[in-house]
Amino acid sequence: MKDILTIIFRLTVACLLAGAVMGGAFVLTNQAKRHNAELNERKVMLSLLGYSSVKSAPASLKLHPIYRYLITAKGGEEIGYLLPGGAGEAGMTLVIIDLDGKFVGQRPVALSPEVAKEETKRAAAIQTALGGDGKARYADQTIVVTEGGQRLAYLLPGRFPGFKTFITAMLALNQDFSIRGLEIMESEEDPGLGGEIVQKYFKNQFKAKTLETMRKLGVVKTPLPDEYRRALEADGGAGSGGLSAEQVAKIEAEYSGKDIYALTGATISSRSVTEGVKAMVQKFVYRLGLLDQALKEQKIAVPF
Amino acid sequence: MWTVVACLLPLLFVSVFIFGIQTLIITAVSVASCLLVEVASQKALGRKVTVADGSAVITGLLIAYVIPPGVPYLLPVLGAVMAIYIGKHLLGGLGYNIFNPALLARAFLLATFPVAMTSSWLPPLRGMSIFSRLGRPLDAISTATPLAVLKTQGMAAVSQQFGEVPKIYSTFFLGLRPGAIGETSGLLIVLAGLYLMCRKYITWHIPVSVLTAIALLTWIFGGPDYFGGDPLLAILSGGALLGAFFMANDYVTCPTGKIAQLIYGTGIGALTVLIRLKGGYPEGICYAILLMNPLSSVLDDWFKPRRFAPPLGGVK
Amino acid sequence: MTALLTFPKGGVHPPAAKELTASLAIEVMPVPDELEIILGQHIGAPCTPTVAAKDEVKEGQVIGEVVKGLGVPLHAPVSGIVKGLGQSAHPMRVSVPSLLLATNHEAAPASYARRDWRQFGKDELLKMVHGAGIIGIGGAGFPSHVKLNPPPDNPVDTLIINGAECEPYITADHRQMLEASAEIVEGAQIILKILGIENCWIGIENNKPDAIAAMGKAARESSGPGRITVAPLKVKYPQGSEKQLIQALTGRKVPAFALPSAVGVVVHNVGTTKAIHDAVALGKPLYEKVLTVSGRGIARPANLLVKVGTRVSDLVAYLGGVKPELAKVVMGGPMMGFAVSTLEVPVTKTTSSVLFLTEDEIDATPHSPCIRCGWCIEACPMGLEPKEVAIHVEAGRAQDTAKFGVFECFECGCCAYVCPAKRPLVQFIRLAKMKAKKLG
Amino acid sequence: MIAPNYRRILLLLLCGLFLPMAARAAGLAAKASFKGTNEIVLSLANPADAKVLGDPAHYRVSEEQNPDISLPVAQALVSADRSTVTLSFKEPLNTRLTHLVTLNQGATKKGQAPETFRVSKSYLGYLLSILVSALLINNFVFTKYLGLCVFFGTSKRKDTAKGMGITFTIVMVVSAIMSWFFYQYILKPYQLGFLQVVIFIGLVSLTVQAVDTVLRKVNPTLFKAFGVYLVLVIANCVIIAVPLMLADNEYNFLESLMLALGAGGGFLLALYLMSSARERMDLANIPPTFKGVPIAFIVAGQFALAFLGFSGLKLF
Amino acid sequence: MATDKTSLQLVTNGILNENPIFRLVLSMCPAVGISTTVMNGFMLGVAVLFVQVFSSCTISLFKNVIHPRIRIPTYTLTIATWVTVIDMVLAAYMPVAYAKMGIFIKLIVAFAIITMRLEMFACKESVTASFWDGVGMGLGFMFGMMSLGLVRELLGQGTILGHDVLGFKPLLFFVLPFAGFFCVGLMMAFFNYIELAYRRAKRA
Repeated sequence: MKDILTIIFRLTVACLLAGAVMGGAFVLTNQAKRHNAELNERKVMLSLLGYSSVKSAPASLKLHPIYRYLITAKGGEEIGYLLPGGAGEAGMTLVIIDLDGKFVGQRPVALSPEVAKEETKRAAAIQTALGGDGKARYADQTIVVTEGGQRLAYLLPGRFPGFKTFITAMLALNQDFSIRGLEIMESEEDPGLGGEIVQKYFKNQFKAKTLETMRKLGVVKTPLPDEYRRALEADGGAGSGGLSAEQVAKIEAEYSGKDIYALTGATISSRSVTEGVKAMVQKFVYRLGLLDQALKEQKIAVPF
Repeated sequence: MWTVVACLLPLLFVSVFIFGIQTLIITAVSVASCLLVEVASQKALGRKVTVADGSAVITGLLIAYVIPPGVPYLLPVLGAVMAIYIGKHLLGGLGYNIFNPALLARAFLLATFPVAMTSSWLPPLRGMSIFSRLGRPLDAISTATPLAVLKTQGMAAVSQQFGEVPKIYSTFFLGLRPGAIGETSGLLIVLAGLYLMCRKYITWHIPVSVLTAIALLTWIFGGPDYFGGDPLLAILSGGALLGAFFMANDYVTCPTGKIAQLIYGTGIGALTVLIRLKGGYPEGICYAILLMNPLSSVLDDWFKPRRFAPPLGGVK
Repeated sequence: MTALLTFPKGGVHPPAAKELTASLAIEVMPVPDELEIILGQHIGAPCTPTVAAKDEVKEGQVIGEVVKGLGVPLHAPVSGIVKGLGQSAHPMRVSVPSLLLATNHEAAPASYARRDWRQFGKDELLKMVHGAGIIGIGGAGFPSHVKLNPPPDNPVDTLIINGAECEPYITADHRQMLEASAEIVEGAQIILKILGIENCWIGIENNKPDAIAAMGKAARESSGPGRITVAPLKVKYPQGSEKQLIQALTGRKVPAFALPSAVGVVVHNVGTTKAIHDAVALGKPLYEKVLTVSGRGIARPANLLVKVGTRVSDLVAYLGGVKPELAKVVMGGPMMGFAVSTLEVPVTKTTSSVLFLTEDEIDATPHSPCIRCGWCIEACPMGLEPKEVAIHVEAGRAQDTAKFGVFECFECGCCAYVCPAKRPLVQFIRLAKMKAKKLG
Repeated sequence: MIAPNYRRILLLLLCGLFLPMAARAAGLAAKASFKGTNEIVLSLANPADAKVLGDPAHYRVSEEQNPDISLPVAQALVSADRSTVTLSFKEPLNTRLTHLVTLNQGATKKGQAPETFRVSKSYLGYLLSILVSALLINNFVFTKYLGLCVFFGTSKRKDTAKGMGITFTIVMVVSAIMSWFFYQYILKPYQLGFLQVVIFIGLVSLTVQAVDTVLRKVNPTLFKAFGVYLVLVIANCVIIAVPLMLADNEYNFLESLMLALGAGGGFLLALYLMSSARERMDLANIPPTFKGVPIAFIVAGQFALAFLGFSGLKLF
Repeated sequence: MATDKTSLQLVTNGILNENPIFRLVLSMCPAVGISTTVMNGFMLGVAVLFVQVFSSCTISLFKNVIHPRIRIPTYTLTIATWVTVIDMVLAAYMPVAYAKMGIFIKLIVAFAIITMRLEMFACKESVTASFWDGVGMGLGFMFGMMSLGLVRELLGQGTILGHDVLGFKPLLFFVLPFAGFFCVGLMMAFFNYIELAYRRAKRA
């Protein structure tokens, strides 16, 4: 009996010690983890917008996230957009639009955009704002980029099915909804085949495609022309690949109306990405149109 | 074994007329490198050199028969190393390999050179000289196999490219379509297979069960509706015939018992259809055979031959 | 006749090659000057000589007795003088003890008078069979009186006379069935009487229609006990193997490691049946043997009646010598027999043939690794896996082969015959048996 | 003693290959289902006006996640008995997502509430696809490279492999379920995610201890057979990887069960195949430098090559 | 009982004689799964090194307090604790490398090598000896992972530590995940070969 008690006692002490060590490490690292993750995300976003360590982003550049929620209310489903601004300086606004695109209402949400980055707190604040009028489910997030108060671009994180599993990507659109850049964040495509979607010569093909082109963008299986490939790989970085920046721009412009050249041997992956990007753009444009209309009609002040 | 070689050769000659002299070169490279690797590995491992038994030649021929004829010459050489050295001699030499060496080589090449292995198909010459393709850049003439077209673009595109049913049957049966050497002429494969059967080198169990399973399952699941698939097309397209007659039947890697063989063949057929319809590759028989290979000793273990009579008092 | 009877699983069809001797009547070979009589002719303990050197013996006189254990006595094949004990070459073992006998050519041959065997009882008949030194001369060499006296807990209801003679080349039984059909039938009746049963089958492969006809005629004409039926069998090797023959004729399967009596059957070879007839009806002991000397390597193939103890070299001399193409001398059939390295091997009671084979008739290509084609499994009439045994033996794991049933193998050689890699599977199995026995 | 059970397991495995297809067939009986990628078939409980049904304007179709974006219906085809309607779309649908179809007859029939159909691939099929995926497509040993130490350690003999595989599967399922409960009801609500590793490994040890105690009492023979493997189970990465994956993917209870079963079964399968291959290799003349573990790795690599055949396989 | 080996011997023992990967054939999952680059090998090596050293020291420190009947659970708890700590640190400060190694960091908890060293060595020896033994084992693991990574990265991508060395990509095969099996098998055989040759030379 005494033996067992000793064991229990020592095990408890050991567990407590271990718990303390882990808890301490958690407290110490968690903040850093979040911070680093944010930094990383911001870096990707900026590079998509065309900024790098060489060409740093101007101070007037601001990123405004819009969080989209699905709201199950009595009358059916509605869409809620959580926007910065509107109600007050520190607060945010939930703009509710019904499925047919009609404005339903707006609610002030007591939440600062900084705190809104934490999903749990954001969800709680929205639920409070809605009261008993419905239940909100987080859908996705888009980011409006402004420079000096003017809309510059949009950043769309997205996820779509690839050849094997899902592909996570981030898409940057210009103000006119032409594509500014595409970054593949995560994918598990076959190395050497579909895995090549992360290569510049593939993903840069989407650059500068206009909304019109996007709507009927297809995939062709003809080989990628050599000069186009070089231009794509140069990626605006002048001088590389023996092409000057002007030449690159010229070639890219020349091909901007064309379909996407599929990766050799990975037509399915290529098509998945194309379809995924297309769907992302179309949905976003449709939704932003409705949202902008609502904002304008209701005269809701937003920082973008 | 030389009989099997002889049965495989007509296919090569026909393919030269269909695709050009390219196929002959790639086959020669493949066979030569297999022979070389065989000699080298047997020398290196201090074994008796037995190239004369023809097994390396068969492997060489089969490697060349299952890869696209337009691939760079390095590929069959590397395939030979994988097949003969890693796949066969490291495991103890002839008779001890667990996987079919030629198919192992193909799977290896497909993983290592995905682009070359999926896009170096040659279209039939249709009246051009058999030498006309020498020295021409490949991507200018490469094309897709019917199964790849079917997978990526659907049946309508296949009909458009290769002809309508039933004309497409005869086209495929005679081999006038892009594909590996061994996939082309169904007619010759069937003839060679029947010859081997008559000579009792192979039995009907594996080929029949493989093809039946492929046809049946394609018929049920392969079409837009249930029971709407085209079983004949499924057998004639791709490497189903070569696989059923020459690969699945490989003595070393297939089970010996008849019941085991039937299950094994059915398994190959089912996996082939599964990969073709649901998988990531247009053609599944290569992987289907590889996947069933390790099962063959298990199946043999489960379906042991019936002893004449057990000893009185039961087996201890 | 619709389908011919046969056993269902396995078996092979080697070229019969019986045409060399099938039409040649049995000729009596002159007695050579010296005989070498191996003391251990049968399964069981070898005989102990009852004569000493320089003793004079008469034809048919007992010269060896089994002191302890299972066995039958040995008789002098000819009259002559015992030269002494020697060592003889033996087809299976390296050398075995034997008696040397110098023939006395002047002595009159023994004569035997016919007697009415029907008057004797079972025990007397058995004693006669034992005393005449009868063993299964088809090849096994199992003392016949033991077979004829099955244990009481397994009642026997059927006698099978084995005239299948499925091994290629051999025609000794064939000729005996033609030339001594009445004696064989009578022998079968003797056995039926000893066993106290009625039912008897004579199984003959269908490639010997004349033998089937002759035996059928003899069986119909015979008077006396028993129902004797001649059954034509499908030509398939090893039809003449005891277990396969029993299955073909009765559908019964003899369990592994058991005797035919376990399923109520007794099997005797036609040669043995003839010998039993001679022993019982004439009182003549077993010291002569009909054998086939054949193959394309001998000048004159023949069916010979020879004395037990005759050397192969004497046979060769009598038949005009060997041809230069000779490659291999085999005692017994080509499937199950043993190659001999010397011609100084004496004929024993169980020798059914001596074959002189040329290069064409044997395949001397070296064997290659097993490719697991499974043909041996197809061919094995016992449902075993010869390839696994061979692979295990090659890997030095002979002790593990018992689970593949090596001890059920009777070495018919079907597996080796069909093996495309020419692997000596029977040798592998013999090795496996030896090692597994030693270690198990 | 247990051999016949294994035969049954294999048959089940083979059936497993066909079951998904059968499950798809079962989906046809549902109220609404996909047909191909461009059509949705609705089965109506009570026949309605063909004119209303045939008008695309009465339908609103959207993905469940994106209810605000309605997908234009190109054509609505009503069957003769008015019990089914086939909606066709210009753009292919993403059939992996659940779709909502709302039929609004309100315009003509007053008082009739809009009828909503949920269109999705069958849940049973989804569960099965998790199982088959863990079992074959993403086999933990051959395509995820987990559990290798134990895999190579216990695959020398078939009996050991069987014992290990079965013990492992049992412990796997029990501990995964416990882990799932712990994660869903304790770790997640209280934000103790960082304790995952400790809790999961603790639960595994607990399960092992429990199985040990129960087996010892209930079935000593079985304990003798499997007891030795219990300790090894803890040192197997798969056993801790599965709970971690459950936590990462937020699987529900049934899905977790399927994943655990698949992982365990996949490990058993891999072990069994490998052990039969290694028993065969025992008899082979393997070069001395490769004897033992190196050759086992090479063979495992060949297995992995064969398992590449499953890559990209999508059952549903 | 205290070991009479010096710290250097303890370290080299882990790297050579009892190399966890090539000799003891333990912790093979990452050796196959993520040994595609030198950097991966190094990162996981560092993680294992830390876990091994910390766990060894902890157990060695508390060896007199640990009740023998709860020995194994205590080891598990210790390892799990340190793995969690390392996991959190890496996730916080090296998110990119952490993402590459995926689940393998957490799986260190199931590495047989660590438990084995605790059971065989740390629970009997002094803290210093355990420290050096832990360092040796960790370095041995790191060495194994890095040499595998070197071969695979050089032959697969033509680079070393991300720097282009060959200027071309010899064979994609080596960076493919499943090729890990072949690489480990061939490298083991290679080391066996060296050892056999060495022994033969010594005897001659």
